[in-house]
Amino acid sequence: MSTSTNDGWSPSPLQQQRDAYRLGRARRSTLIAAVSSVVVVGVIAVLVVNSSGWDRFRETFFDVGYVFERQRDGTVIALEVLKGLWLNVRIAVIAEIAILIVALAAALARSLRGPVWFPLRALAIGYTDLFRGLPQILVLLMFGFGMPALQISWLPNSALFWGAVGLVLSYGAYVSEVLRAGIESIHPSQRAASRSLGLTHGQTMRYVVVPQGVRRVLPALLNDFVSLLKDTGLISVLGVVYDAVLNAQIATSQSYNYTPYVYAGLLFVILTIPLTRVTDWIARRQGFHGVGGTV
Amino acid sequence: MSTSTNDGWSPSPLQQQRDAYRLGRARRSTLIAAVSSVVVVGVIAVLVVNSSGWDRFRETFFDVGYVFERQRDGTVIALEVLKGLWLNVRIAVIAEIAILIVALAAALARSLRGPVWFPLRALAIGYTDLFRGLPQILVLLMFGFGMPALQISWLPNSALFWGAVGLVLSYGAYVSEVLRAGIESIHPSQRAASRSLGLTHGQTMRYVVVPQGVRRVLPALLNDFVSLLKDTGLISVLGVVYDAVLNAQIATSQSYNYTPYVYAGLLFVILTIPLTRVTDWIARRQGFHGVGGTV
Amino acid sequence: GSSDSAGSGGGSDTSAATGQTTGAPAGSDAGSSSGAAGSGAAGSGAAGSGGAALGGDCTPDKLQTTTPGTLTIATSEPVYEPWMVDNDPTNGKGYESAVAYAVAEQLGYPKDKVAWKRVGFDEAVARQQGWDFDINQFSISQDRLKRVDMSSGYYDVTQTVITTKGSPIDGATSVGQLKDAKLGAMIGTTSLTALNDVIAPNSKPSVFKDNAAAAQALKNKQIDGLVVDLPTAFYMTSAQLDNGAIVGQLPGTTSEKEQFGLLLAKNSPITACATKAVDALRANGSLEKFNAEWLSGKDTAPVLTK
Amino acid sequence: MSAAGQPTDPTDLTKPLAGQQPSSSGPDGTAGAHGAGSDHTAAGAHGAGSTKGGGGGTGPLLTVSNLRKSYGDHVPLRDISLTAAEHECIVLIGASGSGKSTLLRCINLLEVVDDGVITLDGTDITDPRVNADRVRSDVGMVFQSYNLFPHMSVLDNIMLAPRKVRGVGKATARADAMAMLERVGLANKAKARPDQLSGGQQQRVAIARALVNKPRLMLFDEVTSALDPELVGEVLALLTELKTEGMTMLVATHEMSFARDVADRVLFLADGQVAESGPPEQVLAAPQDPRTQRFLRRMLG
Amino acid sequence: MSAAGQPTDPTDLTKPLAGQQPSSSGPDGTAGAHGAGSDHTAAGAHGAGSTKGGGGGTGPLLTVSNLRKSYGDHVPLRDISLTAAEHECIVLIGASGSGKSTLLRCINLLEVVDDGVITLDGTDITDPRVNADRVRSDVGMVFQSYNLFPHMSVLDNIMLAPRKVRGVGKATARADAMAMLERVGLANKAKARPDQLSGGQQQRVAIARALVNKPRLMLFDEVTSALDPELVGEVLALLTELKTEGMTMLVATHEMSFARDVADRVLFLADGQVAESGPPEQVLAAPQDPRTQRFLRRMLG
Ligand SMILES: Nc1ncnc2c1ncn2[C@@H]1O[C@H](COP(=O)(O)OP(=O)(O)OP(=O)(O)O)[C@@H](O)[C@H]1O
Ligand SMILES: Nc1ncnc2c1ncn2[C@@H]1O[C@H](COP(=O)(O)OP(=O)(O)OP(=O)(O)O)[C@@H](O)[C@H]1O
Ligand SMILES: [Mg+2]
Ligand SMILES: [Mg+2]
Repeated sequence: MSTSTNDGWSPSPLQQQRDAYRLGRARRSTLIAAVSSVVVVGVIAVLVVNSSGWDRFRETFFDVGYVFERQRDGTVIALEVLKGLWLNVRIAVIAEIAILIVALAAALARSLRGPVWFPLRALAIGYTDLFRGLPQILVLLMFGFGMPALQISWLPNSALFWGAVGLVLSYGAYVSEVLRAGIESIHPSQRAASRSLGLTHGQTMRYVVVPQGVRRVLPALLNDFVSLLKDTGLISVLGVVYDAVLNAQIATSQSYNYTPYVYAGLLFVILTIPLTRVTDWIARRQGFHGVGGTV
Repeated sequence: MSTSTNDGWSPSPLQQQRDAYRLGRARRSTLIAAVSSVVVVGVIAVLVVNSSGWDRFRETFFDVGYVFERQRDGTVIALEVLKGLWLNVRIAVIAEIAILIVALAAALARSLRGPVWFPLRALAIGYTDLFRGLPQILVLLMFGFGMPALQISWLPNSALFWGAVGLVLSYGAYVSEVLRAGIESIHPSQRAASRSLGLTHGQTMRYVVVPQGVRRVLPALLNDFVSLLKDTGLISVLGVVYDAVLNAQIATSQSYNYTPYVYAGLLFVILTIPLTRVTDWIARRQGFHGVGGTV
Repeated sequence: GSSDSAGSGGGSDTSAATGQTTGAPAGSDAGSSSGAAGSGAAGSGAAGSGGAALGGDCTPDKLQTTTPGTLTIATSEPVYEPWMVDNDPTNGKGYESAVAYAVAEQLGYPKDKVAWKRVGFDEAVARQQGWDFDINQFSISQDRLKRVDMSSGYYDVTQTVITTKGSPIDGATSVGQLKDAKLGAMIGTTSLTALNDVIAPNSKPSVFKDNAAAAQALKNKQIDGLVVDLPTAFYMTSAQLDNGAIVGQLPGTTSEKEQFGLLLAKNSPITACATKAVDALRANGSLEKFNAEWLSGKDTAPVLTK
Repeated sequence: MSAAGQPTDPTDLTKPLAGQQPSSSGPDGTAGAHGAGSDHTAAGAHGAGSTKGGGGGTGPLLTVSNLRKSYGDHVPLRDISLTAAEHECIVLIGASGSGKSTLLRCINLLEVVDDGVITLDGTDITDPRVNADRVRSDVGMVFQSYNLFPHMSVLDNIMLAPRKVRGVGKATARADAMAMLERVGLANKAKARPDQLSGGQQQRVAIARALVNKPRLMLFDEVTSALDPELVGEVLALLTELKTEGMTMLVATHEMSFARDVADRVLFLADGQVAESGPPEQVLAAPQDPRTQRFLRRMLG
Repeated sequence: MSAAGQPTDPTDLTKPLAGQQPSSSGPDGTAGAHGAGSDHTAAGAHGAGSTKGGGGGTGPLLTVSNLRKSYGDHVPLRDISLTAAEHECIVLIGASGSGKSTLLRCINLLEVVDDGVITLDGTDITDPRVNADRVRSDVGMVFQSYNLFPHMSVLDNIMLAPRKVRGVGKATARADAMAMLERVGLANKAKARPDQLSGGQQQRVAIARALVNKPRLMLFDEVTSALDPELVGEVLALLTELKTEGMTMLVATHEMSFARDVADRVLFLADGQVAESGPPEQVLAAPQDPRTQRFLRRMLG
């Protein structure tokens, strides 16, 4: 297509006419689509900007100066929120590692077959059902305040620690279901092939099934990581985590100005868009190339 | 297996010996698994119950009487939380309908191929990227406070409405990605078959691709619905929506007793477990039956 | 954490602005000092709240309330003792409930013309619609006055450190002894600002979203102390913590006098009348009476030395 | 018959098929300019048609002239020309990757061609102004992998196109579909889901689904390749029957015995061109082209 | 030779194979009690073996006695008995669903049998005390769908079992694997991913992967069914070569020409039993059982 050189072909006049016709049509369609998109977006924008509340709205939500000015206490909100985001990222990365371990264990336990493994399976099922069903915030409260309340001396007392445990257990339940889906999507014939080579059940899982299963659900895992990143801020209900959203909230509570929230949102989007792009790219590389083709 | 009747076969003595041997081994393994599970759970329980804080912990988190007693204002916390849950359910159901519509539109737009559709596709991509990347709470704040702040006269003003819109747009972005995955997982040959029968692109989507795609991602859609159900409580940042979690919080605020939260969590779990069971059942019916087999 | 140094300058700004915007600098300042000083005279029964309507422009037929003829008062959900009792603003119990009804009376609204509306904190400050004023321990500050209106102060806030008996800071007498403690405060309150400005602790304070969570953290010994306003300090240490203890009041920075005011929508037509009403209540001793009745009048915790 | 194309008298069996020039081959008539392959287009068609009792049309129902189709740098169809007279059964053979499927997909407008002209009944269907959906409903296609719609019953699979494309009423569509199922011997499976059928049964349903549209032309793409060896027979028998009833067919297959027994003409595709074409007895038994010889040696060997 | 089993002198070609009684058929010796199928177990093996230059072992390397395997109510294997002498190539034929795959899976211990005894080299491998993983590493199996591990390179596919099961060092494993790839003519594809290979190449890699374990016995389950017709040849050629080199093989296939040319013995499975067995010239050309006759008629068409 790109070249007409390789085999010396060049379009016949008829084909050139067709190509020209198609190009014209395509241009017209694109133009219509573009114009209508622009019109829709434009109408919304005009409506918003000309609304009677626009000025106050802008001051409340888009007061750029406020976010970048040095505050009376010497801080700059933009910087504080950015620092908070860095904390979100660190918590998310550390939690993700623990999540993957917990989730893999639960997924493998649930994938065991046969009555022998009933107790283990039951444990894993109970765990995933419970933690998928509980609102995240309740899990955080239960762990963040409940475990320290027991005052078991050798257990840590830190709300951050227990908040992270709560997140790990919540997400672990979700991610274990994702991993299980991945593991179970690997055709049994792969297992048969591995076992027939003499690999044990464990080796088969380790070298054949899990690597393929994980690969297959990588997009879902990445999506969950994005969610986790956004949810790390929830730990702040326990009082300790100066994440991006809390820093924005503190700034807002000083001034009743919501721009710090908008700014925090922007930072999150900037951070997550590349992640979702990677996710999409992986998903595309694995699956069909869309419903595509030329029809 | 079950019967030895159908074809008159009964196990040979050798086989009976083997079966007995296997049964013995299986029993032993099950026993080991059961005992070790019980031991682990038991040790944790003993540790917790004998901890110095156990009594206070129990009073704070498992004060059953408090939840079921009639309070001074004549209400019963258990009932209030239950009523709140019913609100969560209603919001979730209504929002889910809107979510599916928004998500399907975005998914179909993103599934369009060819440069002609670039503007539409760009709109859909922009929408999903933005709303997947933003923390839910920020979306709610922006819509719940931002839109009414504009004071556009013909737009509704209610926090519940805008909160629902925020949820719908957030979840719509996620669900559109799920639907897109479903749609794109349908093998292009299905599309070719439909087009070769003379169905238009739209008809092919409507009758062939979307129904199959939705079916394929039904478990994921149900999972997202469970999340939505749990997240409907977030709307109360916008205005007072007496959902299960807020009602629990109100009760806790009077007594600093966390049992209402635990109770609310329990209700959520009771509600979501059947949903996750249905999800699993659908997933199992569609996919392989696990990595199963006898090896 | 790096935010402590510029604190004192900020403090003076705040109080100056408060005076200007309420339009009653003298009354406000005088009121607050008299309120603090005259606590011993609480309950002298100077006014009662009854009957003393402001009149003038501040009557139900002149006031442009959200629902004509009715005064719609907002507060959050849930509300905490001792500011309101049983999470029920309509029962007139608790300091803020009493103040709200007294203000309504000053404006000419009898009890049955007062409607309550429960709104969240964010909802109140971001939407500013659907009610006439919001009473929910909003501290007056210059920054906030850019976005909202506030009446003059109806309560003079003293930030107080509480703890549990036997904690490292139990019995501390100076601010310096608190520097190494793990402290907490509620978000959205000026307690957090005061904590950072006055104590400037070595570890960043914990920030809680509601009283119950803060109390729980204190009980769990996850924090050593909590900075709250004085009435809350009394309520928590007496009613909610098994062995709570008040450490002491934070010393104010020079002219910094923090007050709670009624929150009104920016440019609300009612702001001036609300301020007049609050000032009248202060003048006629009602605020003191309420203080004595609902806050025990005991704003007498020891002041920590600097 | 040369400038045929418009529907002409179907009883006219006398006109020779060779040397066609598609009437609507394009505004400037240049479609035939890249003639490398055009010598294959109709060789032997007439004779084969009469001996096998099929192909007695008036002019070519289908003409393909100098067709080119590439995917990026890869050009599976370089210069393909062929004609199919009405009632003719043409079998396409060729190595894997030689472009048989691509050719059938082009004829069914499932691919946009790079160059060349395809006419159906005299109409240039490669013209971008043509309503491709209409053309496709006149051409039936059956795929190697059946491609039944798994979420519909067998009956609904067959009724879908009549109902949605041709707007037939529900009762009529159902009656037509049942008649067609009867025809392929599966009336008792009307309510079944595709995955409850054997491969052979599924393929017969797929054929019924295509036939119910009353297509002018049927395209079969290795319809037996995915079947268990024992089930191949039932599907080939159905194809043979269709041929006997006069359906115009293009069949890509690896079943040499089918080609030998049923084809009017066999076309061997290689290097993006029709490398050899003629009646089966000639192409299969006495191939001229060395590529055909090599291919047949491998297949029959 | 009857009670053979222990590795005995491989040069001893004289002993007849008939009438074996597996030495370790079970503690109580009842394994042979359900004798319906036992008359097929070794018929004609010796003769075939000697004419084709293979199967001259000392005793049966593999015996299957009265094997039963059911799935719920469905009993694909009712009562199967057979033996394979060393170097023998046995071809399993039978309709789809007759249990060929199930039988091979049972022999490879991928299924737990319901009853009956399988011995390998005299050891009862159906004994639950046997280490199934060890047995499997002595028996190579190749599947219709190749089942290469798609996330590993060709070389890693082949090296996996030697490294992890037999604990061979990396360098040795690599050398062995390369030698084996050389052997199947794919040394230049060592670094490729399976999906970059043609079906025939993938299947040759799968065979190499099984062979690198130096199995005593190879099981082939329709290894050419998924291949394009042109690629079938290269895989069958490899099988033929293996046979020539003396590998003991059980081959389930629909390729009658392979059965005819290479098998020492052909077993026809029907109704869960070995319905007919003997040298190919007998079973394929002059079948006795009406079921075999019907099957062959359908297959050879
Ligand atoms: N959508 C596509 N994109 C890129 N290349 C394609 C596409 N479809 C087919 N091809 C390539 O075009 C060539 C011809 O493929 P085609 O399927 O037409 O061959 P075929 O003769 O039908 O082969 P087979 O006998 O295996 O079905 C092949 O090399 C194939 O890889
Ligand atoms: N895991 C299983 N569960 C239930 N039934 C099974 C299972 N595996 C095989 N079967 C059934 O057992 C029967 C024998 O299957 P098997 O695959 O052994 O036949 P086959 O001779 O290999 O057929 P083919 O030629 O199609 O490969 C079939 O009816 C099949 O449906
Ligand atoms: Mg093809
Ligand atoms: Mg099989």
